[in-house]
Amino acid sequence: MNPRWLAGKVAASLVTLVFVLAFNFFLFRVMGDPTTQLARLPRASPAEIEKLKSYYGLDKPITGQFLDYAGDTARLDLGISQRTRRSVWDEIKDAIPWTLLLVGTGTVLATLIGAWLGVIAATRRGRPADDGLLGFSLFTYASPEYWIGIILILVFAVWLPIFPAGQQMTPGEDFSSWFAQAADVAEHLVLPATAMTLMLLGQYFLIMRSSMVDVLTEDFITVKRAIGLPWDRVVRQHAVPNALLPLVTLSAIQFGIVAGGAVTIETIFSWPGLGELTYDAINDKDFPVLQGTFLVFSVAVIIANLIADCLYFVLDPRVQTS
Amino acid sequence: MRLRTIVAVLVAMAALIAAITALPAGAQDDGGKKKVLRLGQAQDVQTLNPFVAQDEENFRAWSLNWDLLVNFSPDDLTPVPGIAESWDVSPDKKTVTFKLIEGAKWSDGEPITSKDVKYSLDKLGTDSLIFSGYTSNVTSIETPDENTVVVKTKQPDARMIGGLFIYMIPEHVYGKVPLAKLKKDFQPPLPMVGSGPYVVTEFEHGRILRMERNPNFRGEKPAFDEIQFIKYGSADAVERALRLGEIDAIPEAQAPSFEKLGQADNVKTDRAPSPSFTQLTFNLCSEENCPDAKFNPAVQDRTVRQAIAYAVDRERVNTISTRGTSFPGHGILPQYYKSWYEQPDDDYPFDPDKANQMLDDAGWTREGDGTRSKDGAELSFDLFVRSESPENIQAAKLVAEQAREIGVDFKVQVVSVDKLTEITTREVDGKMAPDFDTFIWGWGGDPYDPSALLQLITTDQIGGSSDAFYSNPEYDRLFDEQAGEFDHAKRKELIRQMVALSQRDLPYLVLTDDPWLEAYRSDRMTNVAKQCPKPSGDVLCQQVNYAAIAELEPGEGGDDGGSSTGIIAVIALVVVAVAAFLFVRWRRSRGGREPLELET
Amino acid sequence: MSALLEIRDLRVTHEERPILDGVDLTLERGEALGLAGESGCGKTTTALALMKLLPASFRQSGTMTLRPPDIEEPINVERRTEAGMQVVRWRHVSLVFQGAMNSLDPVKRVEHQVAEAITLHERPASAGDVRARIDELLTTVGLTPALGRRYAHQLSGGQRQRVMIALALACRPSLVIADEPTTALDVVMQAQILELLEHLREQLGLALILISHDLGVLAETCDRIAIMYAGRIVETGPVREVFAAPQHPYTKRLLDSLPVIGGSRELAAAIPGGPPDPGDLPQGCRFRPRCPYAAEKCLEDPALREVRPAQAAACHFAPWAEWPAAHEAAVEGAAG
Amino acid sequence: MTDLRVRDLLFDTWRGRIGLGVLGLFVFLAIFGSAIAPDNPTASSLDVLAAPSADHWLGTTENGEDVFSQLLAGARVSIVVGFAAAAISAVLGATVGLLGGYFGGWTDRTLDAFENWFLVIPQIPLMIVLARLLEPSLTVLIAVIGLTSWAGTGRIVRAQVLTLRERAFVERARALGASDGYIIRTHILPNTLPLIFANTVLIVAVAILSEAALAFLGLGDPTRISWGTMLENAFSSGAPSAGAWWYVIPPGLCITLLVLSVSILGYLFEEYVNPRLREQHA
Repeated sequence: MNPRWLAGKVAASLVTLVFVLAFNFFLFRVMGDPTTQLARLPRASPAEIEKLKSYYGLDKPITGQFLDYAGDTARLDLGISQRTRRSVWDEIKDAIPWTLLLVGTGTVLATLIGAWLGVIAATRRGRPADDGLLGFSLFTYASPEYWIGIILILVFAVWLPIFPAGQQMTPGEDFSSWFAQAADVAEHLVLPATAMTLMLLGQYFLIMRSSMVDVLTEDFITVKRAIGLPWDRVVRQHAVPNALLPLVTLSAIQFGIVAGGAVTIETIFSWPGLGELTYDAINDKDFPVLQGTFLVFSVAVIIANLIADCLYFVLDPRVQTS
Repeated sequence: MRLRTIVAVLVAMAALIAAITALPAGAQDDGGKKKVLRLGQAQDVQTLNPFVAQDEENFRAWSLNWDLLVNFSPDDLTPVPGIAESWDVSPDKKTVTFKLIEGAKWSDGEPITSKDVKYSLDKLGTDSLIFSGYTSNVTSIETPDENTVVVKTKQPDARMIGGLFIYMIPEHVYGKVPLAKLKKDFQPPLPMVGSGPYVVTEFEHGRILRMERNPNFRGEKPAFDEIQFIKYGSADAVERALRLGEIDAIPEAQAPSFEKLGQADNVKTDRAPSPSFTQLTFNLCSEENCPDAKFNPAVQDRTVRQAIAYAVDRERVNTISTRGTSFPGHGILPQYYKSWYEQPDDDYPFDPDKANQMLDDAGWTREGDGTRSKDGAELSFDLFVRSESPENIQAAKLVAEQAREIGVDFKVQVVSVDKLTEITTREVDGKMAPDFDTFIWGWGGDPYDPSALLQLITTDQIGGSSDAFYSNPEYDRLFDEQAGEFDHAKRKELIRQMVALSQRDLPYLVLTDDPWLEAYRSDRMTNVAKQCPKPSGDVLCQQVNYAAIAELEPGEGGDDGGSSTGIIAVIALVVVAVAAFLFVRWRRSRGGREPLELET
Repeated sequence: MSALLEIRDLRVTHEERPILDGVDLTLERGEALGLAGESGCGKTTTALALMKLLPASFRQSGTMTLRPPDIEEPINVERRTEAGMQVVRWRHVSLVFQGAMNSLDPVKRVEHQVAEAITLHERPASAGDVRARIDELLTTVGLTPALGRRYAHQLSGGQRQRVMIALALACRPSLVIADEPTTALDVVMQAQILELLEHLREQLGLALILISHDLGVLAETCDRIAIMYAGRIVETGPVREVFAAPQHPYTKRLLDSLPVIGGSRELAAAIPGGPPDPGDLPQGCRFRPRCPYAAEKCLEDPALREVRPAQAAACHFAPWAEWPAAHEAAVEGAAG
Repeated sequence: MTDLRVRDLLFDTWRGRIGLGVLGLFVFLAIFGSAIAPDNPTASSLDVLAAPSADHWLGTTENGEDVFSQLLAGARVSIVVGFAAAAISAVLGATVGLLGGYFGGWTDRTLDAFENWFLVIPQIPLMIVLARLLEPSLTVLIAVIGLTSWAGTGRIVRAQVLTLRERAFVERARALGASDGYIIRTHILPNTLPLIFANTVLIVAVAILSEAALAFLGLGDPTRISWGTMLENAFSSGAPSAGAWWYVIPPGLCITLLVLSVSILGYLFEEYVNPRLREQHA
């Protein structure tokens, strides 16, 4: 990989990161009154507030405060949760793997299934299979993901109770082995991951379909058929790799949407990830946690964009050399 | 694709399924021997640190983990020995001497001494969020020896016996930690050293709180080896878990589904009064106390309030807003306080005619079905209610609906908790300036001593907890007098007079007394009794006494069959799909090659 | 010895509209045939129909028989199934497409794409064999083997077209169809590519169908030429004869529009109007509305018939001894 | 580009007709929904979570309110928030895009960086944070959604303005000494308006979904019925476990249909504005 190109991308990401930090700082220190959040006492006396202000460095000039904040953030000191009195970073650290599991499963499945369906539809353009898939994906695209989640609960946990409706593993269960626990988690993952997949599927499908339709009209596809390559291999080995490129960019852009979906889907399935943490923080006005999860979501999007750039770089030789 | 590869893949997947289906069975064998009481809850403890915690759920764990200096009797809630075995009140009633139980030990084997008591009263009593205030009258705490604690108060304070709701925590654990840390992010080390029948041994926020037997518990050994508080995602999920038998009891069931829950197999529900109520609050702040308050002055017309009280059918409010799970209110002292409660004389039974008559007589005239008015003043009030409580919103709508019948107009305004807090605690120039006519919210009190609730409408509390801003010197005097009265009968009479005063003046119209709603598996728990207080209290003796839970016996009911039908179905489906796919590919690659040329 | 390729009565329709309407063509082994005509007259369609590469919405009929020298049985293309065509394509007939720009997969290396064609039709002994073949092919078309490591976008237009030719030769076919191989290239490059094709044909004994709208290109390279108009062949014959004495007014007009080397730089007037819409063909001779010599007779469909030795034309008035001066206005009157 | 063609697009294609029909129905409900509702949508009764019947066509809520009436009344919030927020976003996006694209240089670079960063920040979490910091109300919802969803429009408008700026008629106007304001008003804006409009229609869909999501998370206007709050109430009152599909399915379906109809119209306008897309679809 071209080091200069990479350095440029990383630098751009860092600039965005500073922006995000500044914004986060502004939002919580300036817009939300920090003292009420910090004290959280119904009626703290002015002296107490002064004490708190100096304790948290709020009596310093704003630039100093920002530098303090940036420094603390760099050291992963995101403050203390008002609810649990644990460090916000500990809370986030515990939640991240669960969110990664859910979001990762959802994204991978949505990409694979979306791409696969997109290929099916594009190669059957205008036929009933295409129309059906198009309708289905538009519907999932337009429907709220948490609603789909609730319907999944209704169908697969209430009417046909084959899947657990919430949480990441059976509460209170003592697992005899790592494997039993993994199986239990997998079972709990089915419905939320399905909801996440359905939420993303429509977009991925639509993009893959139109990208495939474009690619299939390219000359080289005819050339590949002309050399005697069977149609399914033309599609698999040449059309799909080309059509996948826009999908990569999409998955990065999607990440912001994924973050939103994580909040609602984790909420309805009580999935103990960043989303539920955010939801709990909303309800309890636990601003340090809210600030922390918001920061993590933003950073995740920046990183996702960077990864997508790199992935695009690996996948598309045209970017590598120009 | 070779046939051999296909077979290998299929065998591997079959093995995987076998392993998965076999394993949970193995897991169950392991856990079967321990007798575990599983309690499900939708909200769990946020932190166990008693200095900063402020959630009700904490008491469920704390009350099993720790003792009070003076515990409550599960029979009638009256004071019984806790950490203190006996107590003695001096003739001037300003000194109470506690004798501690001899030889009592913390769960880690350290002796429980007077130093622990002094530390708890001192520190928790002043520096914690929810235990402060109880020792406001205390001037000194002395520990002449390991087993004696002498508490001196400014004035006689009856709360010293049965009203000191402060847990006794081990000084040798907490005393070493700087106060700043305790008030910030301290997490008590596990097992959480205590004196109750169970101590917390595991706490995973969002998942489980596990309590195991305290080896040094001085009482009888409880039947269950372990108590688990299991956190579910929603109240709904908790109830489903109970129906499925994943848990044995629910300490806090939901009003809307309560009746239905009781109809499930092997599920019993229990409803008991609790020390809390939901009230319609009137803004009675005087010009002197609140020069900048904003409200419709008509709200301070006692006749109007009384008329409203007659017009509101509290029974109906209970039936509709809480599905009949609460109890219609009868004044500021809930029925829960059995040893103090007496039905007030002015109870305002539902009587809209009388209400209309009173308003007519007072000159509040009405045209047709309109709003009553007098000299340009209208009986039109804002009625604030917090958005997070559907029950309160419902109650507000019913109040408005019924008040309309007597020509009183309530404008129901649903606002967030913060907004409601803001308008009730507004200050201008250091003086309270509440900005409301009426609102609906609730209060909760302590298990035995009613002072906390009675205090809410004292003049002292304006600027503190008072949200009706009621001020009546007579009431204040009675409050102080009852607070220092150690004689039960005398105190009860004083309290009766206070309730009568508040019923006359109506700073609060108590709509409902709120209940404990509990549910449990009758096949998993036996020796279940209504107590705290007997025979009307709740079966788990919430927040009051560990005796009820310590006395429970495991039932015969089978363990939950934690089935994994779903995952097996999915895997089977995947296997079938993969097999079909592989088969098709194999067939295609192997046989039935298409002819190259068709015959014409 | 029979002909390498015989096309009889090839018809292609698209949504009921005739695109090709009874094309007959014969090609001897090693022969170079030029296929000329304005764009849209069916040249590319003929090539694609021969390889059965037309999209599913096109219907084709007629017989196409291929007799490659290295196999015994003739290949009846019209009877071949898709699987049957897959072994014919590239093994016996390969195509150099117009617009080499987009004829290579942009995300695969060039050599990979050549290797793909080779391994598809042969089972080479080793990867080394394939390598050697690729290097040889690239050298044959005048490229350094190192270029094989590149991606399409890293090559110049000429290099790309050479790669396409190398690709076309990869499976040693007996017939190569080159569809406008030099459009989009500059003049120097054009000449080089044509020279390469000429050279390879001689060297490898290939038969070549060269499709171009540019008669000049065909004149240099081909033995025989066929002129297409509106889905039909209107004239065919040896290049020399046809150029010297065109027997169809369309051919005549095409030749007239060629710039004369050394002559005036001014281009002769292009033929007014355009080819007819296949859905709305004129009655009779399809060139009639644009033909300066059209007459009443032209309302009947003229057949392609031998009008001079080895030279056939589809015109009622052929053979033309002399071309009278054109009078454009004749058209309307004839239409009646 | 004539109005006639827009009309053809709307009335003569089945997509246009369906989109317009469904949207029209919901707009009608937004205006008259509360009035034509069979019951008072907030009047509770003792029929709790009752299944659909002749009295309650879509059953009742956990408070015994009529689901069908709530559904009719709930259209208003979605429509109002959707359109108002999209309008804010359109004005913001258009302004930023126009200024950046037209003036270029530092103005553009600054605005572009600003835009980039808004595109990176995850939208729903940002809305959550803003909505939580402020007291929830309809105005706050509109402002929060509008202020966070303009960046995409800004990007598209900027690109369009960049090409317009170089076009002959703009150059000519500039050569004749026309002021920037005049050029933007008479040449740039009219030529970007269709694009802004098409994009805004798509943002309406996003705004409707955002409002529903915020309401579902308990950040909606507590005094108003919206489909999002209906779903929140249904979920938090345990309607799914009670099998109360009549309470769970209709609000989500309404959101979906409304979003679908708006999206269909949006795509239609987008195709109209961008003919390249039309060819692809054909």
